[in-house]
Amino acid sequence: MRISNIFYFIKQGFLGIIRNAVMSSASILILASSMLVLGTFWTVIANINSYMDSLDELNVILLYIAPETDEARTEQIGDEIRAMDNVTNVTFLSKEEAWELELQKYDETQRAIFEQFVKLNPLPDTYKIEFAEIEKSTPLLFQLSSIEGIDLDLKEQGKNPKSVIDIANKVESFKNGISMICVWLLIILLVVSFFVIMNTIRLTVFSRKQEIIIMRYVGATSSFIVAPFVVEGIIIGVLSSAIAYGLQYYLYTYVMPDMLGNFASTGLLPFSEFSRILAIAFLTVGLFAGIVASSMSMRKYLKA
Amino acid sequence: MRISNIFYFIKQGFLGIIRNAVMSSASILILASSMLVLGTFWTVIANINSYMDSLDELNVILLYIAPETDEARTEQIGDEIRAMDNVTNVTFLSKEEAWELELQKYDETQRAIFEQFVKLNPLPDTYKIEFAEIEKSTPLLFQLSSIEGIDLDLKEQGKNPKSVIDIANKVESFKNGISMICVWLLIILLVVSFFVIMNTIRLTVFSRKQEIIIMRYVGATSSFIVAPFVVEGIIIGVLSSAIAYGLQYYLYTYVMPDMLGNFASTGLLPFSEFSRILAIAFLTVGLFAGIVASSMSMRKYLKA
Amino acid sequence: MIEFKNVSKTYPNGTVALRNVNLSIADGEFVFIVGHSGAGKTTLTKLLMREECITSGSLRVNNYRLEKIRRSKVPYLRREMGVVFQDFRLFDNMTVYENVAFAMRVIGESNRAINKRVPYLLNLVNLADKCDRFPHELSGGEQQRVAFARALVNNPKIIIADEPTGNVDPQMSLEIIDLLIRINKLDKTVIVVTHEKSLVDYFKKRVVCIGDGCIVSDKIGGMYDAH
Amino acid sequence: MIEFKNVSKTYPNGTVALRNVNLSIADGEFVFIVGHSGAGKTTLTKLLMREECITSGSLRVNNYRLEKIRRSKVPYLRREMGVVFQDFRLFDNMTVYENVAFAMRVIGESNRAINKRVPYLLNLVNLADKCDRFPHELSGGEQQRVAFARALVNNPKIIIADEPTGNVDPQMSLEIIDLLIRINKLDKTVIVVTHEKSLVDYFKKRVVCIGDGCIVSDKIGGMYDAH
Ligand SMILES: Nc1ncnc2c1ncn2[C@@H]1O[C@H](COP(=O)(O)OP(=O)(O)OP(=O)(O)O)[C@@H](O)[C@H]1O
Ligand SMILES: Nc1ncnc2c1ncn2[C@@H]1O[C@H](COP(=O)(O)OP(=O)(O)OP(=O)(O)O)[C@@H](O)[C@H]1O
Ligand SMILES: [Mg+2]
Ligand SMILES: [Mg+2]
Repeated sequence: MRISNIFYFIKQGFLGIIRNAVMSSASILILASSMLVLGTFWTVIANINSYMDSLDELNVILLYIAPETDEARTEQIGDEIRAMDNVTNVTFLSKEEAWELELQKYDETQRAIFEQFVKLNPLPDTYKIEFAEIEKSTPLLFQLSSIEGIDLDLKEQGKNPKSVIDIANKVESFKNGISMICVWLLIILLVVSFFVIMNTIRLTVFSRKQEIIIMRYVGATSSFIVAPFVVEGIIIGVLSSAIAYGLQYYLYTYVMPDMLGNFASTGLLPFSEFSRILAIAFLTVGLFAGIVASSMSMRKYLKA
Repeated sequence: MRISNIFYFIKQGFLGIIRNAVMSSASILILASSMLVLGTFWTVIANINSYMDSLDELNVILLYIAPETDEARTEQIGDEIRAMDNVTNVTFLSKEEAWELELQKYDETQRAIFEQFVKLNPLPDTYKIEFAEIEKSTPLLFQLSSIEGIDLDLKEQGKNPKSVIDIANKVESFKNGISMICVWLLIILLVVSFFVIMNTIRLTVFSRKQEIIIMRYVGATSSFIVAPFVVEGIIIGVLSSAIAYGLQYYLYTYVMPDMLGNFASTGLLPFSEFSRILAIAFLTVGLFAGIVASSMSMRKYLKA
Repeated sequence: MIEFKNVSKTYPNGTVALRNVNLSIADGEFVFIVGHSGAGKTTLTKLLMREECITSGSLRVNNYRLEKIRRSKVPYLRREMGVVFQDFRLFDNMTVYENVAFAMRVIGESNRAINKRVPYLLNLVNLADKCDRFPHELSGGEQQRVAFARALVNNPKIIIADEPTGNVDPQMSLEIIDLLIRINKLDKTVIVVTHEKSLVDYFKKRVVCIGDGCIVSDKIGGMYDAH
Repeated sequence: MIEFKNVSKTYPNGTVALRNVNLSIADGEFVFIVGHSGAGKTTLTKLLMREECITSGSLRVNNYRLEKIRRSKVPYLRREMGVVFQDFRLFDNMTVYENVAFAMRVIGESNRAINKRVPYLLNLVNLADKCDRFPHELSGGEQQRVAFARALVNNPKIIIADEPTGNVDPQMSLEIIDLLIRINKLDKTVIVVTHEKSLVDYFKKRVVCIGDGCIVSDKIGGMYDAH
């Protein structure tokens, strides 16, 4: 293939875009829209996941040691807990530390009010137990209840971890469900987008089949015919990715925070988290669609 | 307009679809895909919302009455609580009822184990307080703490409602965030879909502009030219909605449950919940796209 | 009644296709329009059917004043004339029969009238056996004849034919012009754009010769290169 | 060297366009192909460039045996001939210049060669001043001449012209055929499909007459209706 041909193909590709302005711009806009939907989805999923991670403190049970338990037994209890299935981390908190931790959950004014009602440190020595799988929390809970030397007056203790776990269980299953839905929606969207893109490009090629057929009649080889279309495909792909990327940036940075209101105040991930992956993804989709789809849909007109 | 003309338009509409098979089927498929994405989204959102509603039992605080409080004071406490802001419902549970309620949260075997450890009913008389807005739960909590005659040994009591509310707060804000995201994604999708559909139909019309122009040359009025295209639009719209509806049904009933695995076992809403709304929505989108989009994009060729 | 008064036509790219044309064609006349390639003959017919608007001057066709006709009236102007286009302009996705029937359908004719008249015309142009073909399945001359049948089907008052014999054999050419002359006898105006010297010379009708956008001669009983 | 041996062509819809055609055209010959509309003349040229495949018989063009040519070889077959199509087949979205240049581009000519040869040919067909126009901005005859220039630009061994004079005035027709005869003198094979009786009669070349798909006469120095 000659150099002059290559320049010719590039020029022809650009001319093709300009001269078939309606078709080209429709393709570019459809491609960009599809990418935008995918991108928005992606960023939303990433934000949901990151938010969900912040819910992880649910995997914690506080176990209060009965006041009459001596130090040796307390330590022994710690070891017993550590040996239990599903337990990942056990921290001992003295009465004072436990109270401090508790108070930290409140802001200044709340703490002032709270302390007013609760004059004395009401907490005993405590074990903070972190565990891995929320699904297996109920067995763990009963194992813990059977330990001797903990505050056996289970009336509130039992209530406490149980209800936390109850909710944690729900949240966890909800979290899994959402992730699953998101992933599947993303896959469906991806398939549909590709489908839409393929069809759009097929339409573009279809609208120019006359041109392709005439090329054959004046003795053009298949590769000669396909080349300018591939260049066009590349241009379309690159342009659409650029447009999609720009819009995505704008949407994410300026529009999304307003849209989400309250939720966003907990802080969206910065756009830079996605910039690289989105750029790569958009370019891949764009180029794939532009090149593969256009050369594939031409094939049948090359038979004439 | 003559009857023979109407029949002619209908026939012409069908013929148009058949003769421009590539364009028509591309339009139909793109339309149907867009609808399918919207429909899937819709069903997913509806399911998420219904699931979220099941998390509503978080808006509950249990308040334990101190053992030494007498009946008159207990009732008075009930009235005090009822008078509080944000409180929607207050139920008195005797020691026994409270214990019963507590035990109901466990299944048979769990209950057996649990009862083994907790020989006596450890709960006091209890007020079950339901409240409306989780955002205002902290003030409520402190108001409640100040009531005289409740189990002032706040060490566990305070802990208990606080931590529940903590989580409930999180879940609530999460829930709002998700709903917000979903609604906005739905809007974006809707806009993008319409955009894609408009463009597709514009392409279809564009590929037949020669035909439209020739019609003008043989003396056809604009309405005469547009009519068969409108019929075609209707056919395309109806066919796409039918396809989208069928696929949606299949997807929802057979594919989604598998996809969602665990989450779905908590039970997806039955498809019949959506059938009417989806049918109406699909038909509206289909007809709108078919009719409005095609006659709009023809306008410029009618000037020749 | 067709009347060009000082008509000029300049295309958007600056080409002056017609300049100061004055020409009047009475009802029932038969006119050949000749001239070299690119002289402006097709442009003249395009102005008549308002495919293009005139740039200056005034143009009357029957009761329509084309310099100020409203767009919604254009279809009715076009129904007054039957046009055979130089590039045929058939509907690619309609059969021969439908192509001709369509012109009747457009003006609201009943199915009955259509089913009677279309076969008659296809017979006239010798295409009765090819009525179910699509244009791309026809030879060049056959396509031209379909265009011819379509132009005649509504029995218009004015018939404009741009090279109606460009793709048919001499025998068929003669027959086509003969047919046009017979139609002309029914008091229709006939305008034929042609390059075929032999035809023009043979029929001895009015000949308008255009050269470079101007009328260079206009003679009754003229010859192709009489100027 | 073109050789039809018992060639028949039946279109998918059942039309028998050619039956048992035997025809051989030596290198450097000049042949008029005449015949009534729908006789099969265009079909014959379509077979030569393998736009259509022959149904039976055998067909040789130079060193290609068209009944068994591979698809990838077809472009090279087509480069051996320059074809003026009856319906022009210009690229709507390329200018006149590009339309002609494209045919050179296709066979890998350098920009230099293209820039030299294209203007020369546009001059030859009198279109130098319209080289930047798009086909729809040209008159019928001008489009035909663009097609003509494109057919000649690669200096092919065989030139096939389907009604190259159908849309041009008599003067231009004579010039075009004259040009073809001059090209023929450079030892090129020239095949001209035409309806123009006067041209055929005037030039006294070999005339092959086709009627209903069969060759009905084949005479050197023949006349249009000599049979
Ligand atoms: N759409 C257009 N835009 C610009 N110029 C045009 C357009 N159509 C025609 N022309 C130019 O106007 C002039 C007259 O064109 P027209 O088609 O009227 O010629 P004609 O007499 O019909 O020629 P022919 O016999 O070759 O058909 C030509 O020079 C042509 O190039
Ligand atoms: N693609 C096709 N499919 C079916 N039939 C066809 C096709 N092309 C041509 N025909 C038929 O084959 C016959 C010969 O056609 P051809 O185009 O070869 O005629 P021609 O001699 O070139 O006529 P003209 O002088 O009118 O151009 C005609 O009857 C025509 O209707
Ligand atoms: Mg013309
Ligand atoms: Mg032919």
